[in-house]
Amino acid sequence: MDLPLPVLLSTGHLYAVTGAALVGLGLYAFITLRHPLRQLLAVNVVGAGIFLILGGLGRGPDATDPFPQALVITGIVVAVALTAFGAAMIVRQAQTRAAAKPAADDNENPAP
Amino acid sequence: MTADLTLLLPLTVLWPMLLAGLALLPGWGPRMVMFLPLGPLPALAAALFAPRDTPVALPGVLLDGGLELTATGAIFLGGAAVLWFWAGVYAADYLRRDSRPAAFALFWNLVLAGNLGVVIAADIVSFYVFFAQVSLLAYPLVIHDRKPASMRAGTVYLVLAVLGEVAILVGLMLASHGAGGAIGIEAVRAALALPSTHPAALGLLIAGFGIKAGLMPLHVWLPVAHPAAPVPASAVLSGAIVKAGIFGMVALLPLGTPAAVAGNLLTILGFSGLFLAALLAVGQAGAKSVLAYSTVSQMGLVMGVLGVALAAGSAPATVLPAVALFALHHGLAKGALFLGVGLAPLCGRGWRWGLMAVLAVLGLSLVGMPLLAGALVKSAMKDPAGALGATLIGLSALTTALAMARYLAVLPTAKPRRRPPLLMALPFLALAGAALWLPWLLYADVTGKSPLAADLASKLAEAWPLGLAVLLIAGAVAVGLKPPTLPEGDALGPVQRRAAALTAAARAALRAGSRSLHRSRPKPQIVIGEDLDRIEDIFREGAAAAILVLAITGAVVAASLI
Amino acid sequence: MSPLDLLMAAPLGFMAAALMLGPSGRWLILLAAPLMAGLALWLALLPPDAAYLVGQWDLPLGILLRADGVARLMILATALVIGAVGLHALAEPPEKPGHAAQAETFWPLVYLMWAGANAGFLTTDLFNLYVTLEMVSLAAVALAAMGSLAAALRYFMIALLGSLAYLLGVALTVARYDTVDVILLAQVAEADLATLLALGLMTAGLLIKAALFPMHGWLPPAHAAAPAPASALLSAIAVKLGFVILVRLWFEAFAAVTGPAALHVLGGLGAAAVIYGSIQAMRQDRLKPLVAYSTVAQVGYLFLAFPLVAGTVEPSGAWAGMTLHGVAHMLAKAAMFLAAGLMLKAVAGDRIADLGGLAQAMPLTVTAFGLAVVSLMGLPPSGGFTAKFLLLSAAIEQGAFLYAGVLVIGGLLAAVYLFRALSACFAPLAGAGPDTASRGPVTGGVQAVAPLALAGLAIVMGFAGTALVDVSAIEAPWATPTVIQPEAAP
Amino acid sequence: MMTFAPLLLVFLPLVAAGVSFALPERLSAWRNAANLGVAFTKLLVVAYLLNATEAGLVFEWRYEFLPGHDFVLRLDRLALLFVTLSVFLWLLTTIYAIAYFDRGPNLPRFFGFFNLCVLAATGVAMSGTAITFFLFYELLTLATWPLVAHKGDDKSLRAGRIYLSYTLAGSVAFLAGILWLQSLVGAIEFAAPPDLTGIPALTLTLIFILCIGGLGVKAAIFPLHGWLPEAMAAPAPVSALLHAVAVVKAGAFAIVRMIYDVYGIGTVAELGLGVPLAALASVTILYGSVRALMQSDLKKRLAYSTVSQVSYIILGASLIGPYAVIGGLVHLVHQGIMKITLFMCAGALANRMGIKAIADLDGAGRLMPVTMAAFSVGALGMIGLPPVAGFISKWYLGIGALQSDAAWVVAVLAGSSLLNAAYFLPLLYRAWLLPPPPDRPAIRELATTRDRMLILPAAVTALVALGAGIFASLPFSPLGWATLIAEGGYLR
Repeated sequence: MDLPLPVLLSTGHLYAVTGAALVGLGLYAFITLRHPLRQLLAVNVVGAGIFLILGGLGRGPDATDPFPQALVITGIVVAVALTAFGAAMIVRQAQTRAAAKPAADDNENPAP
Repeated sequence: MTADLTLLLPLTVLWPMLLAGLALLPGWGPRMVMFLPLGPLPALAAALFAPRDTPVALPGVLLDGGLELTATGAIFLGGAAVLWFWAGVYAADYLRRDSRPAAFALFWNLVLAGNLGVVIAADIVSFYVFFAQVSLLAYPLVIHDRKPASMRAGTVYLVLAVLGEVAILVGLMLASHGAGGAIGIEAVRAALALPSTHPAALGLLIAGFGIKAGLMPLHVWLPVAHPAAPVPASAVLSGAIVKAGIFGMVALLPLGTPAAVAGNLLTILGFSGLFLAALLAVGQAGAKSVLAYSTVSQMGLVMGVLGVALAAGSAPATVLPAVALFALHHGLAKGALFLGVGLAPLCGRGWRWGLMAVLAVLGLSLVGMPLLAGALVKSAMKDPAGALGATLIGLSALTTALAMARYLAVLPTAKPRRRPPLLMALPFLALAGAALWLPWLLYADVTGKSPLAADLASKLAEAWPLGLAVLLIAGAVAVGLKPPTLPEGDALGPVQRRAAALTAAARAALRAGSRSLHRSRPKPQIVIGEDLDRIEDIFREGAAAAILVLAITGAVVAASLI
Repeated sequence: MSPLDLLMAAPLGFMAAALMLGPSGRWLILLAAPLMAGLALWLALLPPDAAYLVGQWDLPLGILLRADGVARLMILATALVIGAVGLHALAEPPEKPGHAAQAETFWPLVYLMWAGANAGFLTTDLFNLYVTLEMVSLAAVALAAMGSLAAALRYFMIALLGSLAYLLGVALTVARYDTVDVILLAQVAEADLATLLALGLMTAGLLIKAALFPMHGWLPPAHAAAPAPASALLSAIAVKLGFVILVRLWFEAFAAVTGPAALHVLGGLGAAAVIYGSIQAMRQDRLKPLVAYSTVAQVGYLFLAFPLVAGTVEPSGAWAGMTLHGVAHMLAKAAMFLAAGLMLKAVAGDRIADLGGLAQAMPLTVTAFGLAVVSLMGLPPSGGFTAKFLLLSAAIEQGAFLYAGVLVIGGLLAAVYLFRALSACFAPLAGAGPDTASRGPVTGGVQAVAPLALAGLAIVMGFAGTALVDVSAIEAPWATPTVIQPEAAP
Repeated sequence: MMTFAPLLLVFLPLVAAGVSFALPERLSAWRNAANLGVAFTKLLVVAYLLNATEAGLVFEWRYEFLPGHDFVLRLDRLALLFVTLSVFLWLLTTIYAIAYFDRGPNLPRFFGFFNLCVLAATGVAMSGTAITFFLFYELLTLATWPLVAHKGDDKSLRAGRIYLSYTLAGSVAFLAGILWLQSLVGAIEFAAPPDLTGIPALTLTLIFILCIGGLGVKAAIFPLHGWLPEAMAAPAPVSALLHAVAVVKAGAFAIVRMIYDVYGIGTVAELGLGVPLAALASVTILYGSVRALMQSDLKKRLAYSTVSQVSYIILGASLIGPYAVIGGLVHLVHQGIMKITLFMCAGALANRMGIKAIADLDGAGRLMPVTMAAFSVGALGMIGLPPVAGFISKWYLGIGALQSDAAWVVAVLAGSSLLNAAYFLPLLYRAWLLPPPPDRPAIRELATTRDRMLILPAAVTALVALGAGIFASLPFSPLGWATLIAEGGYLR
């Protein structure tokens, strides 16, 4: 699969290459970072990269194919929902920790 | 009518078994001692009236077994029945105050059934069943009084009996296989003569029957077991039960076809037993032990003769009648002698002389004193015994006489003025009479010769060993020479000690072996457990999952590209 | 009317209703369970060539729903499992003490998972599969969160990663072939780098969902911490969807692309999972992690079957073995989690050593556990045995003695760890004197009905082998293709 | 009736199992009635079947269990031999177990699994294909486990664990072997032995080793016998059952099937597999006897005796000759009857007088004469003394060995007889001849109905053992039936 430079630099492929870079970046962040919120963000970066690839490579020669676009839109909806869900869980976890901490610190009055 | 009379054969064995069953009933047991004499009556009737050589098939029993009375068997059967009958009469009185009468009655009848069954079995499976019955169930009779000596004797008896059983079983299997799986006694006997039959068969059978019949050196149980039993049981043990072994040989040895190795072996062992056992008898302190050794000696004679005949290939008809006759006489006489031991303490002064007289006559008869029945049967034995055998039989009078003298010398004494009870004296006299009379009666029928045919003078001349014995005894008495005291069972003591040591060693070795096999090994600790935990922790990280995604993607791609 | 779309629509309706009804929404299961079971049965009995285009649009825009054998069996098992688990949850609300509100969130999640799973089993569109995968994942993570938020979050992150890997693969597929339909892909797929990369990414992502070793890390903490009904659903259903999609990919869409070596990668991972999961399960001294690791091991069998299915000309035996193993595992594992939940509740502890005396106190529950053990170990008569028998036959026929050995050893290892738990129930009550050697009955029989029914079904499966094998063969990729051949998009 | 008779035999114990499981603990009378009723009904069914089968009918029921694999219940004569044995002994063991447990805990469970066990055992007997056989064989393993672990103490649980690890490992080996063979020849039907021509000898040998190795676990062939003595932790009725009919017999029975109905004697002889197997069986016979001699616990001694005795069956099967087959088959029955007698007696002794160790046996014969008489019959039969049934087996095995030119086997038989005598006779000696310890209370052996239910089954089996020996050549005796089996196909 050796692509000639012009093809590579066409709009679609530019999107795709950018997307790939985003995926790589996100993945790197996901591997190296531990905090769930950062991981969630990293995943979102990956997701953005994937949608770029989908939109860029799947647009066909004349960029009028509705099919990839439908996919991208659906994908974004799903991603947003999941991100919201994950964020909610992270918040809940932080709250639980915050509630548990003082209880652990002073033994006088354990949290109910 | 004959058809009805053949039913006597099954009855012969079933009737005592029925009596044994009655002894099991609660309440009946102790009383059954009174009915001991009833047991052998059908056998007696069968011996007298049952048709000879007419098999009775018992379909469904064992391996389709059968019963058959041969001419030789009839003599064995009759002798056994007479002995058992009178011993039973004696026992009914002897055991009046016994603490375990029910057990005695039970096993007495069972052993009786086995003993009679051995003689009339028509196939080897039935034969073996009866043989095991008579052999093993005699154990409770041996240990009936539960004294330590009896128990020890019983153990020895049982060990050798079991060994004998196994030897006979294997021998019979080999023989039956040689006969193409047939189990009829005649077929098996014929197969034993075939060269294709495994040679061990004959040897094992001789060993097995030899144990039962006291063949030296397998006799060790006999001098300890026979004296241990109550007097009537000793009588049947020595008089009838050892004959089961003899009858086994009579029925199964392939006479008529020369079998040099087995025959010569049997000859040597038999005749050496004849002399050695008699000499050992002289060293015994107890009257019953003396008699037991004497039994070993006499059976040695029978087996020696059988050995000669086997080696020479003599026809059965020339040997077996004499053997049967000899066994008959010995059984009855020996039974009477044993009963005499029981009577001796009960016979006060006057009675004792009478007793001693009868016993002396019986002893002399066993020795072979001319004109007595014993001489008659011995002379019958000399024909098949060959020249050397005949000489040996003649010479044996010397040792037998010594043994009998010893017997009379060690008879227990009684308090004066004791009278023997009638029911014990009568069987003794009856047996003695039968022993002295029956051979005369049957001699002509069995051997086809007149008992009076032989020249009396030559007979007397042949009795010189007896004279020598009388001289020796008189000399010994005069000098005050006492015979050495030998332990009962001679070689048994050392052998037992060795065996005990060996058993202990074997047990120790087995224990050690099993310990090394089942040593509680330290349980393998899961040393990698913590590592597994650590690995698992890694898998739980998102980072690991990400890397693994890449790795698996790469793996799938790479594998597909191969 | 077709049961195909109803099977997806009805649970969604129930979800909406449950959300609106609040606490009393739990009673909906009384309606949903028989209805869904009926639909699933209807589906199972449909004529073999049942396919259905949603909205009457042609491919590739239209959505093709197709009820092949795998889908029928999976949907039927799902209906049975969720129905039974739901009814069980009525009697035993899945909540931690003091978190009564949790039970309320349970029901919508159940219906969401139901809808997602049914849709996933029926659809043949890779992108729709992505959506259903996310539905199920979402529900699964939320269910896991009912037990431990930390475990759920970890699960969420890893699952999200898997989803993205899958989505990336789908993106590459779209770029390469401009279609995401499995059936169309099967006709055009070629073994070039882009296709392989797409397949590899999708596979890796789905393996996370299916919790195949070594991507199983999220499963044991999540399953062990969740309430028993939630664990049952997670183990029975959530992981199966990933597996079914992988089947679609490897045996339908890209059947022409995959080579034996690639199949052996999956088979090898499956074998490793069997061994590794078993070893880990043996090391557990708490009951629910043990059961969770047993899932790790059992998932291994599903993938161990991949090379066996591909290895023969007429792979009906291996195919049926693989499918039936999935179904049997669903039933047995759900039963086992429910029974384990009841048992742990009764002893107020979570250690295996605490289980003493239960055999007397709650015989029905222990029986359910025992029957589940039988099926999971692959002992006859049970669905587990039928499946393992078919797989083992296939392995031996192909001379794949390594896989045969793993199948055999896996069963033995399962015996070791499962019977450890079972025999602990027979032990006398720990620390009790001779007077109190037995527990009083702790639960009535009602709670035990659901696990007993599920485990009983797993056993009964063993008697209906022929029928199940026939169903599993419907429209199987190796059979003569009789699917509706839609016109390519103009 | 024709086709459903085998199904009935499977169905009846299932009913009893269901009733036992379902009835609550306290309704013991109903449970007992159901168990006895079913056991008795089965006996009637079997009586009918015996008659019909003797006349040459073969009952068969089949359905397709997996594509290409039929589930077949087939009552040929060999099957009926085992079925009859198990059904007859089951009735007695049920009576015995009811008395043994009286009102102990967990009886619904016990009787439930007890019935599942008989179901499996009859199923094993009637299996017409290798797969059917495997199904029941495994069911047997599983149904027995709760019985072994019934007491629930550490020892029982350990025994259960060991039992399972051995038997499961064995059955997977067997399954692997069977599947391997099936992959070569297709589904294996016992009624129509597969055609093995063209398969390499090495493959056949390996499969044979796998199968026999797997089955040998249950049959307790050395060195796979380790579970059996451990399983003594189980209650006496279970031990009786395990040793006499259910588990070890299933293994031995399967080996007979394997040799005669799967491989066929011709192939086994051609491959030279009979002699090694016979040698292994001989080693087991002697090893079990020696180990039995070393035990001080009564049940353990009996257990090792089983290890030794069951290998007689295998010996008979592996010797491949008309008499040896008959000997092996007939020992299947004889050993069952005798060993169940011994175990029921041992259980009765433990139950009534707390006798467990051999040293405690002193004077037992005086206190429980009926029990000890039955025990003695069993023991003498084990030694092989006539006229108890064990002698008949030994006779046929011995002759059979000679027919197969294996005279050394006769030496093994003789040695084993001696060893058996060495470990059984001292028991009888203690029980009958030594006085009971002074602190042992006198009991009345057959005072209550329960006592009679506990002791009389053993007396019945002892009488049957005697009868089977004395009337060995009657048409329906075990020997007669074994001969019928052998003539019906194994002597070709």
